[in-house]
Amino acid sequence: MMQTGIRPYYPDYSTVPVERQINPYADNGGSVVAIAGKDFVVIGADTRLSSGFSIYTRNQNKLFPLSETTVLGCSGCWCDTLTLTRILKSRMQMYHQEHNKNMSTTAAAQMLSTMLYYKRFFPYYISNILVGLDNEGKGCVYSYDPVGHCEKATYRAGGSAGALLQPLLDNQIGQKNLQKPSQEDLTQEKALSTLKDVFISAAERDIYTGDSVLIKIITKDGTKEETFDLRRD
Amino acid sequence: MPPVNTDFMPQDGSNDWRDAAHSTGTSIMASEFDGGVVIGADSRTTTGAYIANRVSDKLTRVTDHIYCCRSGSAADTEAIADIVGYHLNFHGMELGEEPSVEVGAAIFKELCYNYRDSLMAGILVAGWDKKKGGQIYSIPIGGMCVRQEVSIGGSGSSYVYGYMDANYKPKMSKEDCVKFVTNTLALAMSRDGSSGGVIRLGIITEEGIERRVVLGNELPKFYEG
Amino acid sequence: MSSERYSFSLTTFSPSGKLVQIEYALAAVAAGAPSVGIKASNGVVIATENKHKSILYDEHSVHKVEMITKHIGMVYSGMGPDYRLLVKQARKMAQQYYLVYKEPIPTVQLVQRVATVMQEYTQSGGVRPFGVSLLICGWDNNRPYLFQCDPSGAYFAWKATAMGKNYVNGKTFLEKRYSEELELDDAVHTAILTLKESFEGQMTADNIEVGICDPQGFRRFDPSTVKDFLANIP
Amino acid sequence: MSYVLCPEIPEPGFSFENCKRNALLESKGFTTPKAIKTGTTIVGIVYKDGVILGADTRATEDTTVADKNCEKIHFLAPNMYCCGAGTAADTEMTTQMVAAQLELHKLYTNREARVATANQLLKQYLFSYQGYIGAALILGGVDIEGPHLHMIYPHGSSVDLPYATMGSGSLAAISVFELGWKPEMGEEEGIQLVRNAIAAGIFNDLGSGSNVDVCIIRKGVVDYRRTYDEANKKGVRQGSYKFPRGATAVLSTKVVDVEEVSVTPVEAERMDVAAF
Amino acid sequence: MFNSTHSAPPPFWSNGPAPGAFYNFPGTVAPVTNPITHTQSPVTTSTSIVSITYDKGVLIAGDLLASYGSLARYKNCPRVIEINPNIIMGAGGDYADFQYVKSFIEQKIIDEDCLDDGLKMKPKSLYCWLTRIMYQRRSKLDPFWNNLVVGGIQDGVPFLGTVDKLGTAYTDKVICTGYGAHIALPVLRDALDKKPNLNLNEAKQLIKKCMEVLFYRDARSYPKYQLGMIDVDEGVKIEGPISVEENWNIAYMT
Amino acid sequence: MSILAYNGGAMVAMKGENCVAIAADRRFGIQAQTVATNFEKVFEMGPHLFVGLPGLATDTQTVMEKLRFRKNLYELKENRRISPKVFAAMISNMLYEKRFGPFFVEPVVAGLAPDTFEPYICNMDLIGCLNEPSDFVVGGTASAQLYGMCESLWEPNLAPDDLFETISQALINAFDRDAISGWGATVYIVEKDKVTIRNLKTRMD
Repeated sequence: MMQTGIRPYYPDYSTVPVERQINPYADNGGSVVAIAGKDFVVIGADTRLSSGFSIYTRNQNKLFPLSETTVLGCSGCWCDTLTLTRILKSRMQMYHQEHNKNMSTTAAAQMLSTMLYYKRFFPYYISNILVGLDNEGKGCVYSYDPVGHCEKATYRAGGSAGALLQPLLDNQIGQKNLQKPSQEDLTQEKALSTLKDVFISAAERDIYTGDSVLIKIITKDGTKEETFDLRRD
Repeated sequence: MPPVNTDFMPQDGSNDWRDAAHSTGTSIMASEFDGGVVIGADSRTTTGAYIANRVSDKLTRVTDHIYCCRSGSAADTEAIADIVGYHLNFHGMELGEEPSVEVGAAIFKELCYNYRDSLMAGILVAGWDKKKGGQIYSIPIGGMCVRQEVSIGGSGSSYVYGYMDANYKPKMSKEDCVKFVTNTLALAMSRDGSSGGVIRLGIITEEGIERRVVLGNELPKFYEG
Repeated sequence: MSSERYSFSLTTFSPSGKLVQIEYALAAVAAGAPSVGIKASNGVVIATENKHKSILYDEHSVHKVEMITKHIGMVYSGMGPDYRLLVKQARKMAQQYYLVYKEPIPTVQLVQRVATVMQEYTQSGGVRPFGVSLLICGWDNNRPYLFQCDPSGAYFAWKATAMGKNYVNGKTFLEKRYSEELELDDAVHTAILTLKESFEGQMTADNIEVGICDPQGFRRFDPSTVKDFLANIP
Repeated sequence: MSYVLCPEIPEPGFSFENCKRNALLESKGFTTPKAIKTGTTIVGIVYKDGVILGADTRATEDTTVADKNCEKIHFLAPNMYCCGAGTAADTEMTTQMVAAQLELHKLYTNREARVATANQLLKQYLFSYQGYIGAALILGGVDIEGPHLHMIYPHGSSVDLPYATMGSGSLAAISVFELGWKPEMGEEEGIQLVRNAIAAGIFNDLGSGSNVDVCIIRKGVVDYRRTYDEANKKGVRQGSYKFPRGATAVLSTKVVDVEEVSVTPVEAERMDVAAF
Repeated sequence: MFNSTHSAPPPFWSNGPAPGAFYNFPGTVAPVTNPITHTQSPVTTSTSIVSITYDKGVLIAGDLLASYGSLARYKNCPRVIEINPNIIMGAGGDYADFQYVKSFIEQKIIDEDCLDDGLKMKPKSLYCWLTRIMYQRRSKLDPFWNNLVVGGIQDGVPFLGTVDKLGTAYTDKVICTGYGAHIALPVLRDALDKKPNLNLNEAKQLIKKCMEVLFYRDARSYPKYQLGMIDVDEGVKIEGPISVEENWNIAYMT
Repeated sequence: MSILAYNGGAMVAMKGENCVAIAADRRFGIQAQTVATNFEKVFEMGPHLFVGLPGLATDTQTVMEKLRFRKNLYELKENRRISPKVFAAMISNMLYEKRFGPFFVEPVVAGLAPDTFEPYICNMDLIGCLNEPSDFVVGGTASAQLYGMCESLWEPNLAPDDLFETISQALINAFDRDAISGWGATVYIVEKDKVTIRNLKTRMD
């Protein structure tokens, strides 16, 4: 039956301190979009760190370069992200010291999957997208769920505006549902302009996406960085 | 809407203002003196730990000679005071003279008692009438009613019972009584987080009410340790 | 007020098939102060006689010409108290319409609803028909409207009409004077002249009331405006 | 009886027909969806000549923006406006209902409505629903007694203040007022202060956003500046997303021609009143 | 097959889904409630911390009150402290946890002094170290119920960072915790937007205004506060108690 | 799981140049099971007036009947076509009447005004909070996806045929990313002189 007589909540009349069950997780928002081409991959993440209805900071980098050809984008619970990326970097460094070479993107992708599954029953509450150039120099995008399920794709949107943007990438990049899909390869300019446009749409409708976008463009001759302003409300 | 605490909200106590009800928190007091009563209240209403109104007036007129000090839910106490005001207005016309303080208190009690499980209101009814002079009736949550020479209420009162008991003297002069009420409230406001702001005073005698305000920075100071 | 309400209707058919209560109601209307309404090309005017039995009356405190909404006005002939009840219900129905449709109520819709109310009082137990006929003027759908509601619940759309005492002469006077191209100002003059036909004594701004409805909506003339119109009547 | 003839005159008050069914569904684990909330920053101040109200224009469905330019300053009477925060439908419908009641009240009394009347109508209505109607309102207006500003909470309490802020952005806005408000402020200065308070809410609170609406009410004059400051514009997209015709696969097409079937308005003919 | 009895069709196998119903993966519908080893709750708490960087340093302010629920119990509890000549720290939340955190930081400073290698811990390393500790305690579901704000000079450049009880850490030019995040932050951000590089005096004025507004609107605040300052040239200074200037004239206007 | 997701469904309406478009999927399902793929969710309420009622299927049909009843009475009594704006107000009032026991539908209205043929679209939450944007409105379980699609694809003053392509692509790509809506789509393009109804070829999985 409908709860009748719900007592409104008067904290100041419960003078004795109130016991609160701690929730180990927090949703700090943010979105990540990654698009891969023949010989490049672009990844962008918004720089707004928020909690509840307030903004912690407008300028938080959520893209973590793991090696020259690999970058990880994270959004979700920021305390988990800080911890996961630190462990990842140390693992990459140990690998470098043991093998005297950088870990390849595919190796890093597999490692991340195992690291996430390692905490299967107290997961890192993060939506990860790992991008890089694979051994043949082709762009690749790996997306993960919080417990390590890994999927390889050419484009992916994740984080709080993931649901908004994924169908858009399907249509514009994946050319889905078009009778005459364009055959030619995706150019770097098109990928970049699409990425910026989708973030504009995300900032319109998702309250956790905004302020600005940090974009990294990875090609065989290294990583270029770009920023791009969004709405600040 | 009933309090719905969206779970993604950080639990660091700084978000309780979103769904807490508007409460008068409060330190209220009334004290008899030779010739009438002095009533006083702080001026802070809160939603959670956020101060919704830092200069609110909790001394509410019911008739020219009967006032009430409100504590508890702001909505409940405002509604009750309006209803009692209406009844006393009506009663006054039938009587052809001002209603007595006791009748006012009785109507407050009727409402607070009959709706005791859906109200959160602690009210002090104070006033002057020519039959019994200055009177104070305390009607706490639950709806009982008892006459008192001096009475305090609201969340801030628990900190100043000692001071009140130690310093109350019957048949005080008007200015002594004002001083006594001001000190008591200032002490309560300094210790209770839900009370603060300015002290609003009312001195009700045969001539009616004289209102005063003691500003926040002019409150009497005590031990600040 | 504890009397048990009559369950049977006081308005019943006579052997000849008439509802006499309604006849009597119409008679009460015909005995009432005269009112007139004229629909001009760019507006509608309604006017009524508002005589006071003694000079002690404070003329301009109680009005017969009433606003129902910004674009609809009403006047009556017959019994004042009945009128006030219908005004109250009409105003409420207009507001309820706006709450549901967010559009001002079309005049014809208000008239139908008022007529329905009046009809209910001819077919319900323990009540008598209203002793008033209403003149309802309005501007909507980019055109003026003038309607009459009778105690029977019947309503008619008029170009011009008169009711109350001496309405027959009033109507014949209007039939002679009315033309499709009449402008609002001329219509006001005609209305006042129609009232003048059966007016005993000196017509002043204190003993008649005039209201007009034009694209800007309905408003009641204040006494000074009525005085101006009276001034240039021959 | 008249409800059958013209059903749009609703039975008075709310209908609770579906409550039993909805409770059953809820017990089966299907949560009732949340109505659109206006995260909202609404403010009001009293200044030299009257009151100035301000509001943002974002309505949110949890964390998605449902309406980017919704109107939160509602008309109550020619001399009175009311900003609403909380459940969007509640603020809209409550203010409309009271606006209708004030209009009727004005017709009866032939006087301009008073702010205190609207305040009492609103607070008693909300109190009777014990907070279940989630409308938090800032009511501002100028009547015969001068300018008034009231804050009304969903549970039915109301406060009369020289400046007030409500909604999820109210804390951001109150700091602007506490530091900037002065008694007897000039109009331009007042408008700027209101604009800054709303901007503080828009940029710091995720529940508020888009534009600033301002409404200045003076004795007999209302200046409602919808979109007074378009604080946020949509980014300019680089690509064009127009599809070539024939891009979408179609199974079947049916064209219904709508000839000019305009309804000829029939004159309201005379009722058949042979008997009279 | 689809029986139309009024109640939902009984699930075919004990924990499988009814036909058409989604299989509810554990952990998605209700978070797995792992055994609650020991959960914490704040007892004596202090309220907001307000901090801002200016051209040559960092200011951190916090009032002197420790509240026991709504009782303003202890009115002389400093919570802006000097860690070493490069670092100052402010803390909000549970005061007992803060005292324990303070003690193990001081122990670390002592150990560092014993090394006597002339190196002094810098703010960023303390900030990083504290983040790891807070996260570790959060992962044991036994958190330090605090917001720690670390300010200092990192290689000649003002540094300001914060970490909360979950281990969420970030740096910014202006940081406020608790009610300060809702009330003081908008004021400071607006000032910074207008003038990105504030000098000491402007920063002090801003802090003064924020503490005034916080006293007006936060029911757990107190009109006496400490102002910690760390400056490239003048080093560390913890001023206090500073009184808030109160203006209650609007009491005459309602 | 929200009651609005019991049957699934997606709906979108857009404004074009002197025309409006409204499109909906055709699935009827009980939670994850698809039962029918020809379920009408958009109903014609006038030559230039359409209403879509995504949400709980039983309420979709009940509310449609109640609306048609009130609309017919209105048109008979007032002797004129109901305008979309007034129709929207009527729905909003009807839903708010059930404030504490609501119908689980989130109506989407699209139409041209009967006299000026001015395009009008709007949507409402389940208790009738009206939202009248100038670009597009979305409804149903794929509303997040639809917001993302429409926010990028829509541009002002699209001709009827371009509007058709835009709304179709927005709807199909959106409900392809939603497990419980899709299985075919119907698109109505409403212009002054004609209404074009097209069924789209989509994935049926």
